[in-house]
Amino acid sequence: MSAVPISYYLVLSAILFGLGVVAVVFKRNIITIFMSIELMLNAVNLAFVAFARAHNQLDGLVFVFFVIVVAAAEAAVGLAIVIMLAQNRESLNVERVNLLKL
Amino acid sequence: MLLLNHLWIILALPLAGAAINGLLGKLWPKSAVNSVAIGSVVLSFLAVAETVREFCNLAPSQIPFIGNYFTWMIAGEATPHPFRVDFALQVDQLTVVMLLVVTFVGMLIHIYSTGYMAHEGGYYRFFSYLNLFMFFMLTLVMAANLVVMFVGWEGVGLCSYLLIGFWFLKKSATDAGKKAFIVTRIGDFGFTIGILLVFATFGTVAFGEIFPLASQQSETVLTTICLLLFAGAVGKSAQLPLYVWLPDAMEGPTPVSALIHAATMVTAGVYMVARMSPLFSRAPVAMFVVAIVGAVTAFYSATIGLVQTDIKKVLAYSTVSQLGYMFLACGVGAYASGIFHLMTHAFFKGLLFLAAGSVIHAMGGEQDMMKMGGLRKKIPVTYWTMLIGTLAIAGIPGFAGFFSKDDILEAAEAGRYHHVVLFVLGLVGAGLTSFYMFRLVFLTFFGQPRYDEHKVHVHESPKNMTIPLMILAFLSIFGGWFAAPRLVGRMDYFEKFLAPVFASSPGGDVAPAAAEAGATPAMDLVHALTGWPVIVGILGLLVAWWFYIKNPEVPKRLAKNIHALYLLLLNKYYVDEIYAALIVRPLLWISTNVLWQVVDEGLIDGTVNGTATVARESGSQARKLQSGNTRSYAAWVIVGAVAFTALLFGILGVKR
Amino acid sequence: MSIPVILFFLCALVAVAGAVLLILAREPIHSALALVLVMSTLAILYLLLGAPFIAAVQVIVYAGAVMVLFVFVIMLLNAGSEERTNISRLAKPIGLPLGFVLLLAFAYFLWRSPVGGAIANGTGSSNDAADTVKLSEMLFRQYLFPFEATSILILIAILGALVLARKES
Amino acid sequence: MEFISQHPVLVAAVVKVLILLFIVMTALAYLSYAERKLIAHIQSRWGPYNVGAHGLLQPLADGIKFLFKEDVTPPASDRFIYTMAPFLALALGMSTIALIPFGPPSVRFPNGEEAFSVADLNLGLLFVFAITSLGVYGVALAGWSSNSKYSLLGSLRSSAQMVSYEVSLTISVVGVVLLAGTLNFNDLIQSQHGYWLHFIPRWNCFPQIVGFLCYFVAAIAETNRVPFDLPEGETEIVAGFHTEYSSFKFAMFFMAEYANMITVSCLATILFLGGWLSPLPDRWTWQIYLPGAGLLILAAYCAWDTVAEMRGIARLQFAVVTLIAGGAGLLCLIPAVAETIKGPFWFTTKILAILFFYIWMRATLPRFRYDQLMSFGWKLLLPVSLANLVITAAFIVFWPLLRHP
Repeated sequence: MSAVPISYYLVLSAILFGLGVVAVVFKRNIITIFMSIELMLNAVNLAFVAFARAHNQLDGLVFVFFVIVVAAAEAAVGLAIVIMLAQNRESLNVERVNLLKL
Repeated sequence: MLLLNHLWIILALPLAGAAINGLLGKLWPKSAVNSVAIGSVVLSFLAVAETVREFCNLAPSQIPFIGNYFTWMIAGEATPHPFRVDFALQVDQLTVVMLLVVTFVGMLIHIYSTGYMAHEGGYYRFFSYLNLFMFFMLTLVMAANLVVMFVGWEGVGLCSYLLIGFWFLKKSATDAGKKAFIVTRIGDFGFTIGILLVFATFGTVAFGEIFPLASQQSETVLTTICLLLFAGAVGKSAQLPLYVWLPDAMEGPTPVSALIHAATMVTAGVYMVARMSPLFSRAPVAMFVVAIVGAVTAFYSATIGLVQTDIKKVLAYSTVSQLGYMFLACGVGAYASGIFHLMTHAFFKGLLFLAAGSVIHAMGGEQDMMKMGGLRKKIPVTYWTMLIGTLAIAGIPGFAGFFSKDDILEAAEAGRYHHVVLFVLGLVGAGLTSFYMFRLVFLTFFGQPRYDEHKVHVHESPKNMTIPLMILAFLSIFGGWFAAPRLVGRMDYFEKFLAPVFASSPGGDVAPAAAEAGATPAMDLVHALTGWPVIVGILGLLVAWWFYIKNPEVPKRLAKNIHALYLLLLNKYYVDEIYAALIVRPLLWISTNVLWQVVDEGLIDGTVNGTATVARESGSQARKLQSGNTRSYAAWVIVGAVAFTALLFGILGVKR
Repeated sequence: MSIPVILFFLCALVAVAGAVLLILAREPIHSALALVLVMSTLAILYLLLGAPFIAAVQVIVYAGAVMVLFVFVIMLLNAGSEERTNISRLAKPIGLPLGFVLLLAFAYFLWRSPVGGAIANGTGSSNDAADTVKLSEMLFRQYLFPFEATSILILIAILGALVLARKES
Repeated sequence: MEFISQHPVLVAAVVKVLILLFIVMTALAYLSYAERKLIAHIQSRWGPYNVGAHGLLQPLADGIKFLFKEDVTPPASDRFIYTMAPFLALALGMSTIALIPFGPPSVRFPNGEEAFSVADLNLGLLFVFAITSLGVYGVALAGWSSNSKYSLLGSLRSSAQMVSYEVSLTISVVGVVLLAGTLNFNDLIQSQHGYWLHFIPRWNCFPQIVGFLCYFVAAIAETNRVPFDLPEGETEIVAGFHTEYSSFKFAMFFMAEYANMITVSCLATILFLGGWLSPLPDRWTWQIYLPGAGLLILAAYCAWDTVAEMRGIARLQFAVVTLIAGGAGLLCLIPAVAETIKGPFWFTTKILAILFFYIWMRATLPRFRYDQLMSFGWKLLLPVSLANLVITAAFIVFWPLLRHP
C-alpha cells in the first residue's frame, strides 16, 4: 500500500533528535530543557519503531514501550524536583541554578 | 611426644599470662595477678620439663627436633631461592639447657618479685611485662631460624626497655631505658645486616639448612657474617664498646636486673654465638675478635667494679665481666664451657642480684654500700645465700663458678684458639672479680653499721623472697658438679651432653676428645685445685679481707696515693663522657642543623608542600571548567557525543 | 505519490515545525504545546508504520499524561517567558553548531544505513490486533523481568515524587 | 472526480462524518434543552417554555444569541491559546464519537462500508481513551491563557481532577476488556450477546458491577459534572476555567462538555450495557416494532396536545411535530426499516437513559469539597477498581482450572 522508505523515518528521527539536543543547549528554562529531553526520547522511539517495522520484529516496539514508561517515571520525579527548585530558588533559569559548582 | 609436637604451648603460656594480666590485671586483686603470672610461668616450666623428658627419648637422628607451624612470610616463590620464613621452633641440647635455665630461674624470680614488688604501683603491669619477656626469651631460645630468633631478640629488648623504665616517673629510669634500647639498636643493626647477608649467601635463614652449607662458603664471607652477628651479640650482651647501657639498666627493679640483665637476656648474645658456632668455627678471625672482646671486657669491667659503691652497679659490672668470660670461652672454641658458665652464672648472679635486692629491701631502698655494714646478724638468710653466691662467682673450689670458670681459663690456656694474652687477662679478671665481690660482702655485712639505726629498720625479707634465694644458693653450689668428673680426668657430662650441637664445628671443643683420650696431664685433681684460677681467687679474697676487715683505712689511703687512677675507675674511664663527646653531640648537631633544618624542612616538607601547592593550583585552574552550569555541561556532553560519533563511524569506519 | 507518502511528509513537516517551535517559543507553555503537537504527529507516524498500539500508548502516556503533567507544573509555577541571562557564554557558541553537526551526522549515517532501502509496508490497521497480541505475549513472557523491573521503577518514582513534593513541617 | 472513484473509503468516511456531525450537533443542542427542562421539572418549575411550543426552539434561540454576542478577549490573555482552547476541547469531544458503533456492523452501505460507525478500529477502545486523555488540554489551556486567578485555579483543579480520575476510569474498564479479550467495540458488544436463564442479558454490568460503578463515577468526574463539577464551582471560583469566556467560545465549552457526556455514555453502553444489543430475548420477534410504536404513541400525544393545549403559532408548530413523529413511526413499522434501526434504537435508548441519570444527579446531589474529591478518587476509587481488575484476572485464570481440573 504505502511506499515510504524506512530511511525517511530514520532521517526524521535524526532531525528531531538533533533539534532536541540543540534545544537542550539553547533553552534556559529548566522545564523546557526537560521537554527537550522528552523530544529526544521520542525521536529515538520513532527510530525504534521504524527499525522494528524494517526487520518485522516486535522487539523494537517492546523497547519503545519501556522507553515510554521510563520517560513517564522520569517526568514524575523530574517535575517534582523542578517544583522544589522553583520553591527554593524562585527561578526556573538553569543558569541561576549552579549548585553543582563546588 | 605430646609436647614436642606442640612446642608452641611453651610459648603460648607466658604470652597468655601477659595478655590476661595486661588487659584485666588492672581490675584484679594482687592475688589474682600473682596466680596468673606465676601460674603461667610454672606451667611453662612444667611443659619444658615434659618436653625435655620426651626429648631425651628421641633418637639422635631426630635431633634437632623441628616443629614447623606456619609459613610466616614468603616472597618471590618463582625464584630458585624464595625468601621464605616459617614460624618454626626447634629443640636440641643447647635449647634444652637454655629452656631449663630460663624457665626455672624465671619462675623463681617471678615468685621473688611477688614479695619484692608487693608495695609497688603498676603491679599488674610489672608482671605482664615479665611474662611477655618470658615469651620473647623462649621464642629467642627455641627459634629454628634467624628471623624468628630476631623476633625474640627484639622482643626481649622491648621488654628490657619497658622494665628498666618501669618507674617511668623517674627521669633517670626512663633515660636508662632509652639508653639501653638505643645502644642495643646499634648492635642489632649489625645483626640485621648479618641476617640479610646470611640469606644472600645461603638463600635461607633456617639453621638446619644453613649449617650443612657452611663448609662451602669462603672464609671471608663467613667472617663478615660472623662479625656482623657478633656486633648484635656485643650490643645485647653488653660487651665493649657497647656495654654502657647495662650499668644504667640497674635503674629498673632488682628482680628485673636479676632476670633480664643477669640471668637470661644478656646471655642471649652468647647463646646466639654458640648457636651459630658452625659458622664461627670456620672464621678464625671472627673467633679471635670474639675472644679478644670477651677477655678485654672481662678484665676492663672488673677493674671498674673495684671501686663502685652502689651495690647493684658492682653486680652490673661483674655481670659484664662474666659475660666477657663467656665470650672468651666461645672465642677460644670452648662453646660448651661458655654455655656452662652461662648456666652457672645464671644461678649465682641471679642469686646475687636477688640477695642484693633483699638487702636493699631490708635497708628500705638504700643501695650505697658505704651506708651499710654489719647486716650479717640482722638478715642471716640473705647473708648466707649471698656469701654462697660470692664464693661461687669467686671460683672457690666446690662451687659452681669454680668449674665453669676453670673450664674457660683452661680452654683459653690450652684451647684451640688459645693465646697467652687471653689467658692472662682472664686470670687477672678472675682475681679482681673475687676481690670486688668479697669487698661487696665485707662492706655490706661486716664491720660497724654505717647507717642511722633509728631511721632504718632492717628486717629479713618475707618467705616468698628468701625461698628462691635458698634454691638458687643450692644450685650455685651444686649446679656446677656436672663437670666434676673432669677433675678426675673423666668425661664432663655437660660437655658430653652438648657435644652433638658443636660436633659440626671443627675442633669446636677439644675437651671431649681430650677427655676421651684421658691423657691431658692438666686434668688431675691436685693441679686443678692448685691451678692459677683458684690461687687468684683466694688471693682476691685475702686482699679484700686485708683491705676491708683488717685495716679499713687502707683503701682511703690508696685512693689518695693513686688518686688519678682511682678517679678514672670511679668514673668508669669516662666512657660515657667520651661517647657523649664523640658520638652523641656530633649526631645531635647533624640531626639539628642538617637533617632537621635542611633535609626535613627543606627537602621533604618542600617536596610535600610543593606537591600540595601544585595540586591546589591546578585544581583551582581546572575548577573554572566546572562552572556548575547545566548548559555548559550539556554543551560538553554534545562535544563528547560528536567526538564519539566521529570515532565510531568516521575513523573506525564501522560497517553499516 | 500515494496517500501514506503525502501523510508522512505532512506529519514530518508538522513534527519538525513543532520541534523548531519548541526551541523558538519564549513561553514554556508554547513549547509544551509544540511538543504535544510533535508527539501527536509521531503517533500518526506510528500508525503509518503499522504500530497502532504504540501509537495509542504514545498518545495516552506522553500526550495525555506526561505533557499534561508538564503543563500542569508550568501553570502551577506560573512560569513566564524565560529570562535572557547569559551566564554560560560557552553553551551557545559550542553547543549549537555541534548540535547541528550531530544532527547532520546522524541524518547522514541513518540515510546510508542498510535498512534504509526497506519499504515500511505500514498499513493503518492490517494485522495490528494480532500484533498487539504478539506484543503482549512478548511483554509478559520474554520481557517479563524487564517489565517487572520497570514496574518497580515506577513505584520508586512515585515514592520519590511524593517525598520531594511533601511539605516539610 | 476520478480521485473520488479511486478512494471510495474516503468518500464514505467523509459522508458519514458529515451526517454524524449534524446529528451530534443537534443532539448537543437539545441535550442542553433537555437538561434545563428536566431539572426545572424536578425542581417543580416550567423551565424554558416560551420560545416555541414547550420551548422547543430554545436551543435555536440560544445558538443565535451565542453567535451574535460580542466576543470579548481579555487583553492580558495569551491570544492564540485563548482562541485555540475551546476549539481543541470541542474537537476532541466530538472526534471520539467517530469511533462509536451505533449499530451492528452487519448493516452496510452498498460499497461494503459499515453504516453505523465511521471508523471501526481494532483498538477502538484504546483510541477513545487516547483522545479523551487529551481532553484535559482544552480546560487547562483555557484557564491558563485567560490569565485570571479564577480561571487558573479552575483549570488547575480540573486538570488535576481529570488526570486523577482518568486512571481509575481506564482501570475500571480493563476488567471488561479482559473478559472480552478484545479492544474492538463491535467484538466487545458481541461478547455480551446471550442470556442467563433465558431472560437476563449477558451484559458486563452484571459480572462487572463494581467496574461499572467505578466507571460511572469516574466518568462523571472526567466530564466535570455534578457532584464533581469543581472546575466551575460558582460558589468558589466564579465559573472556573471559562470565567473569561464569552459568546460562542463559551458555547463551545458547553458543547464540548455535552459531547464528553455523550462519549462516556456511549462507552458505558458499549462496555457494560451491551451496546446495540436488545435487552429483550431474541425470540420475541415483535420487539423490532417497538421504535415505531413508540414514535406513534409520541405522535398521538402531540396530536392531543395540539388540539387541547396549544394556541396560535405554537399549535402550528406542534402539528408539524406531530406529523414528523407519525411519519417516522409509520416508516419504522416497515419490517426492513425496523430491522435496520433496531440496533441504533436500543443504543440511543440506553444512552438517553444514562444521560437522564446524569441530569437527575445534577438536580439532586450537592458538590464535593476539593480535598474530598481527591481523596475519594485516589484512596477509594482507584483501589476498588484495581481490586476489581485483579479479581477479574484471577477469575479468568483460575476459573477454567476449577471447572476442568
